[in-house]
Amino acid sequence: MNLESMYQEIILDHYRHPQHKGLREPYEAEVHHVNPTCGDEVTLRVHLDGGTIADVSYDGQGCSISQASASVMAGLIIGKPVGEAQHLQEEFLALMQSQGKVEPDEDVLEDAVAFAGVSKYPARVKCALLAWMAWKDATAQALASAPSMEESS
Amino acid sequence: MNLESMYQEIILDHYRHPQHKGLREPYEAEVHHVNPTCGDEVTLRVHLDGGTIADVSYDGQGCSISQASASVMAGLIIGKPVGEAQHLQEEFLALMQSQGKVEPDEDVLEDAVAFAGVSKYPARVKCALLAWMAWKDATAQALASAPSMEESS
Amino acid sequence: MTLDVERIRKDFPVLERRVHDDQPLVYLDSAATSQKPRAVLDAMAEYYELHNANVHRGIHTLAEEATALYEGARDTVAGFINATDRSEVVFTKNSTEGLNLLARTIGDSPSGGESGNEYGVGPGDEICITEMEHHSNIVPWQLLAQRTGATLKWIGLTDDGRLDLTNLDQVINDRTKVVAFVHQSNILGTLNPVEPIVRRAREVGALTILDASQTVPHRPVDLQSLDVDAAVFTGHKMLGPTGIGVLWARREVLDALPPFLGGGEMISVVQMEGSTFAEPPHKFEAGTPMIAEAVGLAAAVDYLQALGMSEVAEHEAALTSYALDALHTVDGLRVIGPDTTEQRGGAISFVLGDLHPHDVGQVLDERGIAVRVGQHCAAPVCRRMGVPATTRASFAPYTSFAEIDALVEGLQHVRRFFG
Amino acid sequence: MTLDVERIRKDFPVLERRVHDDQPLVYLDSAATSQKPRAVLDAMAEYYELHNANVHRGIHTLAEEATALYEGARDTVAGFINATDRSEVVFTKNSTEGLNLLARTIGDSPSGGESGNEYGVGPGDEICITEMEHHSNIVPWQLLAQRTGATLKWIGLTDDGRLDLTNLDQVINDRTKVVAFVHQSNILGTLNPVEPIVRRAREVGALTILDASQTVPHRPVDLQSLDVDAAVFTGHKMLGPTGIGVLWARREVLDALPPFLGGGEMISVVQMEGSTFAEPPHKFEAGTPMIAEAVGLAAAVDYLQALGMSEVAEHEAALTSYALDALHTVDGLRVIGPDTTEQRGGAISFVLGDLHPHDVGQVLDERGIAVRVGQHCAAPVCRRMGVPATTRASFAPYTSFAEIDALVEGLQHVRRFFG
Ligand SMILES: Cc1ncc(COP(=O)(O)O)c(C=O)c1O
Ligand SMILES: Cc1ncc(COP(=O)(O)O)c(C=O)c1O
Repeated sequence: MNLESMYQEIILDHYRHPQHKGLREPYEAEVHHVNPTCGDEVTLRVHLDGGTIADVSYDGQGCSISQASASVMAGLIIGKPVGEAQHLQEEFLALMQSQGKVEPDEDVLEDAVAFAGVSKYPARVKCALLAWMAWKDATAQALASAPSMEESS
Repeated sequence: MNLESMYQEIILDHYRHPQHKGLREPYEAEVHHVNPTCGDEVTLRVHLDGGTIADVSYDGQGCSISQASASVMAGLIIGKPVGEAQHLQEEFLALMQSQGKVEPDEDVLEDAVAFAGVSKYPARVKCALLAWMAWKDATAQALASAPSMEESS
Repeated sequence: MTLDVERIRKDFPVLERRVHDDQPLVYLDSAATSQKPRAVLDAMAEYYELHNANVHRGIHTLAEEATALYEGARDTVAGFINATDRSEVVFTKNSTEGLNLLARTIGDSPSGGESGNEYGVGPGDEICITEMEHHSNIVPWQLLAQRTGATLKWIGLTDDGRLDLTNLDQVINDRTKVVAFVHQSNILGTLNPVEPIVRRAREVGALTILDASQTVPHRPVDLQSLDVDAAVFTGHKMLGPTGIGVLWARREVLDALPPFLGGGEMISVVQMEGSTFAEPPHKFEAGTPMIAEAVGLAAAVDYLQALGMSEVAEHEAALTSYALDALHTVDGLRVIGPDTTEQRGGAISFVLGDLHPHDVGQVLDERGIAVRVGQHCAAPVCRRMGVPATTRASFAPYTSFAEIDALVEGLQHVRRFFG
Repeated sequence: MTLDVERIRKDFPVLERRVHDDQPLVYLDSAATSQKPRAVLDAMAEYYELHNANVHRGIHTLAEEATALYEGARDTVAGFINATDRSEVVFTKNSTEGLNLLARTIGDSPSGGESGNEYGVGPGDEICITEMEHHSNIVPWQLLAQRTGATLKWIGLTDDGRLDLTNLDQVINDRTKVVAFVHQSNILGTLNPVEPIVRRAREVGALTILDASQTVPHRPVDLQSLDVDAAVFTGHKMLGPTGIGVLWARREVLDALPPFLGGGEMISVVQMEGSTFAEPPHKFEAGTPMIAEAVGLAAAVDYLQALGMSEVAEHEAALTSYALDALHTVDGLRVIGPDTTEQRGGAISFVLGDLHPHDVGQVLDERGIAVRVGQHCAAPVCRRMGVPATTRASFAPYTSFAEIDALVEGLQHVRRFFG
């Protein structure tokens, strides 16, 4: 059944037990992103430490997909170099836009491969991307406010 | 053939040889009416003399129906009491709105009965009415500017 | 006489549709858009296959036929809402355009007496709406306020999703120039009392505008007797096509407002130096109109009138009553909006425990059940009711009691699915 | 490859129509509105019968299908006109709305540098149009000038109905903020040179707007290479349905202009106190869009592309050449507009002696021949050319040479009829 390809056990797990949730200090940039049609929201902070994503903290409300995606994302990119995290974001975006036609690389995306099924549901793709887009935005702001970090990334 | 019910010989005659055409003095009111889709225009003057339509003079351009209608109208109402002319205008309007379903009264409308066929062509009804509406408007203005006449009409 | 829903359903081709693993479609999203009976589709196809031409401008046979059909549609609509005169019916592309037409032309009218328009607004003037408006009846007024310096006020909501009229006399006051409010909320289902609001607006001389998008399709609406100055509704929610809506306004209002869009059809004399305009309704219908759509809308009105609007209202009231009872059997379900059948229509919003409506809707869809989830273009209502979003089931003349049973079973399944 | 007109005609149901005493329809009024191929009618019927739902707001199957069809239509149109990006394609209800959208939002933008919008106009600024515009590209600018205090200027015409560009550098000058002009005149058939006008407008930094209503349906149009900033066209003239048009504009223009209509779909966050807006194109698509119409328009584009736009242009050029020659055989006939095949399209206006076009059209109609008579929503052109009105024959891919023969015979008959 299709539905289970979207609601993978791993997604429901992250939804029920979100990781890295809550807003933490310190941070260089905070953003607030929304999905206007469904009311999903996320507030997200990025803390960079010399070219590394030292912390990603977030809070918000939304459906299982958007909540689980934030949780998976945080687990995946915290501690990674900015460049690598950006690469992950691009990979995830590509997966989400693939309409189920791309075989995701588990070595790269780890738990995030569970979202492959979501890409077949266009209306839900936005949910899965909400936190990632917020992170991208926040990171760009953090880098802009501390240009020296960009060089070291 | 339908078309000949519209283009009665009498209409084509008035079109080729319009009567009472040209703008004359004296007059109490002058109006300019147009039919915006087709560019028909008429400038029309009314001269009242103690409750009588002493003169209706006009100039303009337009199709055979609008030109013939002005000519027929002028012949019909010049010299008539205002009240009677107003009654004729209403009769003609009713005929035009009848969609060919009313038998016109030749004793009242005289030559204007020839327009009965036009009432089956909605887009041409405006043409037939152009001069009549201008006359109605001008007469109302003339009456308003000389209230004493209204009483005597 | 009650509606023969089984017979009615046969008129709607899409109701034969099967989705996913051959699930019959259970369409409970009619407040978003209604389905169309074959009579509407046939009327439009016939227009295109036999009569298609541009209107008002031609004297050839097709042009005359198309014009007669288009203007005939205006007569049909005028009769349906009991307009005083056909010239009070302006075709728009949807409700949203009608509301913006009003807000824009009110904004173009210099406010105050002498210079012209009695309907203009400016600094110090107030516009009053309600907290349960669709975004289409909020944003145009926000933009108008921004452009003119007028102030936007609103009537708040009670906890059960009704208008809080306790401070009506303060919210609508001597500064109020426009009162625009929804007849029935698309998210809460609340049917609002028109009379006290119009009475108060009349006292202070404000223009009254009714968003009737959710009532005209579902119950008899006599705009003359409601005594508002203007109203809008939209074709696609009333069994008609997309791309057409109606703005109705009293003739003197249409006469006084300046034109909205300029172009073909709305003019009298055009010179490069300046132009004069046609009389209403054409004054407000610039450009080639939605001809086939007007024909389709008239067919929808004919279809609704053949059913009988009182019968439609009765059927939907029965569905609503049945649905409210049935939904209460679902564990953890909370209705957002009036929880009784009084003064409400057939659009029921709810939340299911702390499950997000997106998840609820997704699992229902897998069983063929189409409901709407989200904020329903009424974000302030969600904020006011303290929910991020809702799931909404909404009805139409073709909705069956069996479909409500399917919804309730579906919701039980949702609960199990997310354990 | 030339078009197989006989085969094409079979795709258009209305061409089987007979009028009056069983006369076959000779439809020569495609510049007013085109006829629709069965593929377009089928696409819309299929939408309503299988997929109808409101777009963007739902997650149920029908809503996803409808959204995919609607957004897919945007992709199709973007490809057809070679837009840089799909977000540059805004669906409107017709060309007229697109032009008004631009004029209104330009009017909302405070003019001059710091406070905001580079596209705003005010007193001292000029807007330049031409004397051969359709009323839809005149009146919006007159109204804008009235609202803002800007001045309207125009490029005049030569006696043979072409733009008189001799004083281009004066008419478009440092004060000019907007240059809006028609690609092909609907009344004269003149095809205007885009390049010199755009070059001059760029020199002075003016925004360029092209009314492509009469070219997009008839020849290949690559808006990127024409290098204008914005353009409009309308579905019903390009084998598509009524009720839909397209505004294309460069993304940075759409980004800079404020929203036009407020409502559902065009927002980001709505609070009672104020709202933020979506990105283009949705920023300019308030309310439920013309969904079925977008689907129909995409089918029309597919149909045109299958014919090949170069082939369409070739066919219409051949018709035009044939028609000009044939019309010259009619005694007393005078072509209004370019009397040669150079830089002109398939819309030919003429007068017949001193017969009024109304009479000409009426007698032709009786023989089944549909032409347009009147001022064609271009009154200033009639005034300039010294005629009260014209008779116009206009072509489309389904127009046959035999229809032009029928027209010429018909005109001979008209002469006899009025003696
Ligand atoms: C050149 C031109 N511009 C604009 C328009 C207006 O198109 P619409 O009436 O579809 O808005 C037309 C046709 O009517 C036209 O021919
Ligand atoms: C109450 C209400 N008002 C306005 C609208 C806007 O209608 P449309 O989107 O057709 O313009 C809707 C529906 O979307 C509605 O439910």
